[in-house]
Amino acid sequence: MEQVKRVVFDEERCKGCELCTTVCPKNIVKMADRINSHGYHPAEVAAQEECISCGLCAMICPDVVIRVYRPE
Amino acid sequence: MEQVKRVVFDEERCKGCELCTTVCPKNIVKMADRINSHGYHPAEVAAQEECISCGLCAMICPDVVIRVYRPE
Amino acid sequence: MKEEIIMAGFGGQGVMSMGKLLAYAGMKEGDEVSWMPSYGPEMRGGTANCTVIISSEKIPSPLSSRPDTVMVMNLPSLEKFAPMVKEGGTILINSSLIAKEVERDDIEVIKVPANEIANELGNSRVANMVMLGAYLARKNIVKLDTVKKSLKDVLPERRHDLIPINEEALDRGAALVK
Amino acid sequence: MKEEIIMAGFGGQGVMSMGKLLAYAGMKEGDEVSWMPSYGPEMRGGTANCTVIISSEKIPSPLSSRPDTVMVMNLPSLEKFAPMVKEGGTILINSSLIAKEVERDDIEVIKVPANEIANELGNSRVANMVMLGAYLARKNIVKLDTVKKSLKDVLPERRHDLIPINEEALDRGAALVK
Amino acid sequence: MGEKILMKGNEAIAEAAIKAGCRYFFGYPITPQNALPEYMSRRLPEVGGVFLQAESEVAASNMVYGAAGAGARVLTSSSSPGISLKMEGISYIAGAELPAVIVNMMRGGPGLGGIQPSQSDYFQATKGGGHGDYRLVVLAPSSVQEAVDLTMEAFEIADRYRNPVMIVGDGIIGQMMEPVEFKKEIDPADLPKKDWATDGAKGREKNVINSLFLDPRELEKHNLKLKAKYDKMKEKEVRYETYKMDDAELVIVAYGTTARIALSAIELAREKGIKVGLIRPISLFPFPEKIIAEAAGKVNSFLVVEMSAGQMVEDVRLAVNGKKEVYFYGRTGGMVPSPEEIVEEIVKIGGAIK
Amino acid sequence: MGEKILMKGNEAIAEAAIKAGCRYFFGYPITPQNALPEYMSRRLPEVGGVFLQAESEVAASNMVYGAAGAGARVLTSSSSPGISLKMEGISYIAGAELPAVIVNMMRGGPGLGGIQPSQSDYFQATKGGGHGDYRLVVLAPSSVQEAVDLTMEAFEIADRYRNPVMIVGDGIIGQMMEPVEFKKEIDPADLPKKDWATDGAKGREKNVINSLFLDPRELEKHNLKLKAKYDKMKEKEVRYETYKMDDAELVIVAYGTTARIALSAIELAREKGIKVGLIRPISLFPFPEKIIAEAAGKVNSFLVVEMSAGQMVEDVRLAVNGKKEVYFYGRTGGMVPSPEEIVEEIVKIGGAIK
Amino acid sequence: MKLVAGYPDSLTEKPFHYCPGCTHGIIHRLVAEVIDELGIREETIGVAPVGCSVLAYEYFDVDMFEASHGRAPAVATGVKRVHPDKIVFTYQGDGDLASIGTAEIIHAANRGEKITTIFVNNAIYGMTGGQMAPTTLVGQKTTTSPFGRDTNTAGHPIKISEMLSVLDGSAYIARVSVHDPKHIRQAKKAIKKAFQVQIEGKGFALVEVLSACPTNWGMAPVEAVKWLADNMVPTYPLGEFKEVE
Amino acid sequence: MKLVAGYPDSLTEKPFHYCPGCTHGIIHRLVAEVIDELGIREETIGVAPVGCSVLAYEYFDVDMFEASHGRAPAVATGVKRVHPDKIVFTYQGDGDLASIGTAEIIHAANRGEKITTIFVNNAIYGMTGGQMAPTTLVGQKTTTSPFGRDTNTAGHPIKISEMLSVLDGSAYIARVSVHDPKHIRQAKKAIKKAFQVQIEGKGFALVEVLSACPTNWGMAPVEAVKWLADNMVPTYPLGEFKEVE
Ligand SMILES: Cc1ncc(C[n+]2csc(CCOP(=O)(O)OP(=O)(O)O)c2C)c(N)n1
Ligand SMILES: Cc1ncc(C[n+]2csc(CCOP(=O)(O)OP(=O)(O)O)c2C)c(N)n1
Ligand code: SF4
Ligand code: SF4
Ligand code: SF4
Ligand code: SF4
Repeated sequence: MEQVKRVVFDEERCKGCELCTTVCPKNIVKMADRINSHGYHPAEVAAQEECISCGLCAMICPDVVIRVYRPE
Repeated sequence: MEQVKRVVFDEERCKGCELCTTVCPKNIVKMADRINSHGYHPAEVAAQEECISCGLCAMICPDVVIRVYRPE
Repeated sequence: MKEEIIMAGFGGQGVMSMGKLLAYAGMKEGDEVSWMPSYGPEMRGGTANCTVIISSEKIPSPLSSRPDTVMVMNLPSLEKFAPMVKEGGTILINSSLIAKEVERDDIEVIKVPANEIANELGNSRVANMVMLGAYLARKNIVKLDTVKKSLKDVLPERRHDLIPINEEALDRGAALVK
Repeated sequence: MKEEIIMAGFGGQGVMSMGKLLAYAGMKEGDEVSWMPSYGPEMRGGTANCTVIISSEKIPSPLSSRPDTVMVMNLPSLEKFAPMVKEGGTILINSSLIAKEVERDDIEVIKVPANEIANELGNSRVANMVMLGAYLARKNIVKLDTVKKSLKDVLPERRHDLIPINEEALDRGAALVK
Repeated sequence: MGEKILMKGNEAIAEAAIKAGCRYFFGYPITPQNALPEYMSRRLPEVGGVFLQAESEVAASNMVYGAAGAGARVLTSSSSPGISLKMEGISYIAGAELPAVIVNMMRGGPGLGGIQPSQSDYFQATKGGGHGDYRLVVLAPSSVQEAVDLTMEAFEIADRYRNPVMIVGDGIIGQMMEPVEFKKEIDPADLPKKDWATDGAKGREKNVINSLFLDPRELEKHNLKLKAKYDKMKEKEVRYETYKMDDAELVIVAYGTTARIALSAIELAREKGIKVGLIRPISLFPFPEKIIAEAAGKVNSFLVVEMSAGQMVEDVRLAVNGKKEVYFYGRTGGMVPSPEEIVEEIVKIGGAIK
Repeated sequence: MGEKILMKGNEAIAEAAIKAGCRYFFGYPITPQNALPEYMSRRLPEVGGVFLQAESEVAASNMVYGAAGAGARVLTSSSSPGISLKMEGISYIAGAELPAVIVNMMRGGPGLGGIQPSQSDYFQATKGGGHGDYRLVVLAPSSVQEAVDLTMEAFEIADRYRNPVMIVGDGIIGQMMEPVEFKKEIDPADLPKKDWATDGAKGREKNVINSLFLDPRELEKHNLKLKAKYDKMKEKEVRYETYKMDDAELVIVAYGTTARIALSAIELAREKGIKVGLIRPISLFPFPEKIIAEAAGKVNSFLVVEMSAGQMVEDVRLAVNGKKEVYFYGRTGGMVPSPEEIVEEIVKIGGAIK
Repeated sequence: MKLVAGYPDSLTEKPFHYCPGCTHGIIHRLVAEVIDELGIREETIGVAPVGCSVLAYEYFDVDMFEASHGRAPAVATGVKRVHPDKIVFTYQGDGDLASIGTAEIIHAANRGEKITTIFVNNAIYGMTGGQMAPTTLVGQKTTTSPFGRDTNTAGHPIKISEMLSVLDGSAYIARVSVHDPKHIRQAKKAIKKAFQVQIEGKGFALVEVLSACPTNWGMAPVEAVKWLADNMVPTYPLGEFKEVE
Repeated sequence: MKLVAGYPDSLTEKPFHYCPGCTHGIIHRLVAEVIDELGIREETIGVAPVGCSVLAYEYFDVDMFEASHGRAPAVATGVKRVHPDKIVFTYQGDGDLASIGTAEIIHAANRGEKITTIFVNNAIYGMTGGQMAPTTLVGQKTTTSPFGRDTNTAGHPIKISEMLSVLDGSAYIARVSVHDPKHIRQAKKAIKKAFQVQIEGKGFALVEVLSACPTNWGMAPVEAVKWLADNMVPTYPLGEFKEVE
């Protein structure tokens, strides 16, 4: 099931720095309203279908939160 | 009396390194046979009259042995 | 008189300045005071706490292993410090953020909805002052008035516009326990 | 048996190697030996000396404040070390360079025209061996023969051509006091 | 002046230095003393002084050597690993007989260790962590006010003896706030001129700042001169405080932060009916051996409490010289002993005394 | 092997290190130990080892940290000011529990001082000149042969305890020649593999060399582990030699060069009919306190002789613990006490005894 | 689905302790990815500095050292001389490398020590709370330059890459930045080269990575990377300064 | 008669302890002459290093410091900050400045510390008996490079002047030699400039003086200056590397 997602966030690692949101060419990386156990609003991609698997969000994420997949 | 000399050696300071002998354009700086109290053969200029007061020997002397005068 | 207080919370909840303000006011009233911060590792994040001691005599240890009073602004602090409160002592709890009950019956528990009140006042950052107000009303260690008067000395000049809201927060906190 | 010897002279007169050779020969004969150089300031020039001790027992201090024998190759060394010689001890003097007399009558004075003999042999640098030869002949601490045999171990390979002249110097020195 | 201000130990020491006429600070950041240089970086320019963050502790100690030799009152501060790096420099400063004040806010060691309070650099401070027979005057405040007073005194002592003075504290002394009062303020212009200092040999023989003596006889003479100075310090500069020694049967010896905690422990112990007193060395060198030796004639036993594996305890044992038992209780690595733990120790010893 | 060779102390130590399987040397020139690195620079390449002249003593001590952590037997050497610069590094090596051997050929201090023999770094070596509660095993040879034997043992001790070992000598030990014999030779390939060392985490969990423990409870635990190690050393690694103690009324305590001179003094004193013995600490840490304490029950008094203003004397007094008088005779700055001076001291004390 | 961006093998699972938006994290990941790609995880020995990245030894899943402040190049030298066939790298901040550790980095470079250095230049002392570094920009306020760095008393930002390039022993010297994906990609390339240069035994290699310290710069992370691009990059020109064939 | 070459006022009468033919003596004299000519003897404070010139404090007739090995620039910084109106110079050897003191010289230069450094590069450690220096030439035999300096393990001769020229704080950097009268004259000019730059408050100034160590090179003095000209000068190009207007 997970694997249908192109962008997977390891939410507990996220520190809510928002860097990923600034680099997405599709502008689909957003900060969630919820809070993780460290008190940070994690980033998320709701519109998975819009993701083009460019990997830029993962590239800039300082906390290795994001895995990006491309359909084969 | 001293002052008639153009090149004056403070013989006790001389360490006999011979550097002064290599730079004299008139080739008149020579090592003496005698030994100073530190056991070195001091340099000397016997042919004072040939000295042109160029100061090169003093320039290269590492031990500030040599004073050079020029007639006024 | 000697009162040992520990204040604890997340970094950013203002426990350090709440402690400084209290210590400063104590000094102003002529008491001996000490303020001792926890100082974290050379690293980021986590919780912060400080110990304030106010006494009519010279203060021996500036640390406290059995505080008379503890004020906790968040849950981890409750868990860490509630067990330390002296028998018969007092714990003030920021009930806005802490749902958990204190499992001791030998100490007095005062619940202060600090964040709620602060939010009502329009600035969540004065939750610490609500807490302090409640404390001051409960324990007669330092006068509320002295604390108010100390604000201008303790706050940096550029924050002096916040004095009225801080005073209000202190009052609201005090009103809770009066 | 225990013999303490100090050898002294200008840097370059070979007092260090003379001492090493003696110590080495002593070791070869199965004695306890020590060789201790003076080590100058981190600076140039001046005089050098070393202390050699040869003993049938373990050597306590490798330094000597009352040497049995002193060998001096130059005047400053005479002045420094002559007063130290043990009563009844021996001083060997390089009479080629030292005109001054020893002002003690409680020690034996042996004059060795070391440089003259060395020059006769055609190499002024073996003056030290002349001195050592004289010493060996006078005191029966180490055999002349052992010293000769030690030359090849102590001299670096590239100096082995000098062994014959060194041996000759030792003999000439020995002949002086025999 | 005269007014009480609430100040952190680190900042109070910095301000005290300025009040003592110190206008030069050279240092390198390290926890837990950063508030000190940071304060200096704001304040010194205001009073026409110089704050310089050196490239390293090694450089800082040599800048201090330069500034002190140039005749100035000068301060440097650091914490354990940084102080280790200053050892060669400190030996030079002591060797060249230069006045300077060095602060060590000790943290847990060895190596990188941690940043929590510790007293495990006692040996390094008092016996000479650097090479050679030199001594620092070592002062150990146990309150912020005392930190202020001792800092001001440190500059006087340093100048009086031409010797470096070290102030030792820890993260507690450095970071805690207490009310302080600055009792005086010295204008550097009013300080007596140091005629041995280097400021250009105008109309006088040149001055040389140096610790090299190639002739061992000269170097021994120099060492004897130093020793005479240290002996004089032992005579004149011993500082300590005692508490409830009149009826004490057991005496705690502790300094700095630990002494504060010991006071709490004494309260608790006396509540239990155990008569405990305190000797608090304020000067760690010169060590208050006389008062301890005297106490050895009266009390039953000694308990040395340190935040170390046992360092000052040696000096206490040397002073007691076998007359009484000397016990030790230590915490290390940044752990701070609690009054309760100390009382437990006292009770244990009480058992041993009987 | 087995054959006697006449060698300088400095070179003999170097060769002994090689015979002990040491193939790495990092150091920086300084008198009076230069013959040691110079020897290494010739010899190590012959045996496939590495000689590296570091840019400074600070760097050298950290190269040692790296090489030791990488699993190698490694040597560094210096003299007093250089050792001071190594203090931080040594504290790290001890803190990270790395085996390494450090030579200090002590010279007169403080500061630049001089280059003649001295023993004034005793405190620095034995009490920790660096920060934190760490200890080095400190070995003090008094002959070239012993320098060889102790150097070889030093590597064993270092590996056994994962702890740095310091060999202290002076210009006399370093520059004098005596006959030596190398009793064994270890091929580094035969040494047991260090499973904690870093050599690439091939097929195993990664290894980390570290002295940082941010949690004070962890750091205290680490310190307690270190302390247990030091206590074990005190039990197992005490080394000393006694001489004519059977009938001694006065005992000289001296180490290294000074002990050799003391032997001469004892000869002289006994010629005068004064019964003098010697206790020679070979390990300065752990200090041979038991034998001294035992002696305190028998002899009349102690005379500590050092080339310092009085450092080891404190350890002797701690061991004697007030039971007998402990006298001190010291020369400093590169001056070497003569046997005659020592005898004079003995005679003086003799007067005091009566 | 194919993994386009994953979690490198050469990182342990441990979450970084760095502040939100601290680009130390990016640089860690790049180094780990390079180690993965070169297949040298089991051959590599890393040396952590004292600085915010002091705990790097917990993050890289390779044999690690924690060095004393500034001395990582000396530690790495000791390691490399014992294991000349292993890959040794140091990871150092600007206080660590450009201030207290100046002598060590210069001499490692000058000796041509075959090690790789990742030099994280964030123009400030992070770990100790924001003091001035030798790399602090002119006018930049820090806790020890409260009025802004004054060139008259504190000099100019030090140019480490330029300086090391002068030395004969350096084989590869580059300066990169991590303020956006494009630059991150370039940074990774440089880091990879710096390891390859070591593998090929060419000499000393260093990559200076311009990095953000939002906490001590007093900025939000997004603002911080912008400040990095706008202020640090102009002061510290990017590029490969030296590459020995 | 007019004195053409005399004994500088800024030297004490004490004969140098240097070896016969050691060019430290020439450099001392040049510095003293410059101080005389600038009339700053009573304004000058010098810092001697540890090295053969350790006793420089006995020779210069100005206020002097004996610094610890390599740290003269830090000592000079301390002095200059206390007496910004005085002239402060350091005199340092290549072991002192280019090895153990690397960090101190680089940061003094980078800060633009207003001091003058006379850097005597004789490619060897003189005082301690001829060990390799970082400036030792490739292949040169010393007591710690008995088989000649091997670039593979010990790197190349370090280029201090070139490196310092990169830094913004350096105002004047020159390399000169003293192997013959012509070069001695140039050396003096450079030394004079280096003091003038300080007097004018322009920043850090350094003159690297190539110098002979006949003793540890194992040569007669005449041979040594020739070796200097033939071997050191080609390795260390002479010239003014930097001069800020
Ligand atoms: C010898 C020593 N001096 C100082 C320190 C304190 N200290 C820890 S980290 C640090 C500087 C950190 O700055 P940087 O290297 O730039 O790394 P960053 O934290 O910015 O990543 C300092 C000075 C120390 N631990 N040891
Ligand atoms: C901390 C320290 N390390 C080492 C030494 C030993 N030492 C004295 S002078 C010197 C080097 C001298 O060489 P250089 O600086 O080139 O000057 P030179 O003697 O050639 O003029 C060294 C290593 C010392 N005194 N102090
Ligand atoms: S970049 Fe990473 S840490 Fe930052 S918000 Fe995005 S996922 Fe979270
Ligand atoms: S140059 Fe000077 S020291 Fe050398 S021989 Fe001539 S006069 Fe003598
Ligand atoms: S302080 Fe700065 S460098 Fe350190 S973790 Fe935080 S953002 Fe990163
Ligand atoms: S050793 Fe060399 S540098 Fe030193 S004085 Fe002699 S010739 Fe000059």
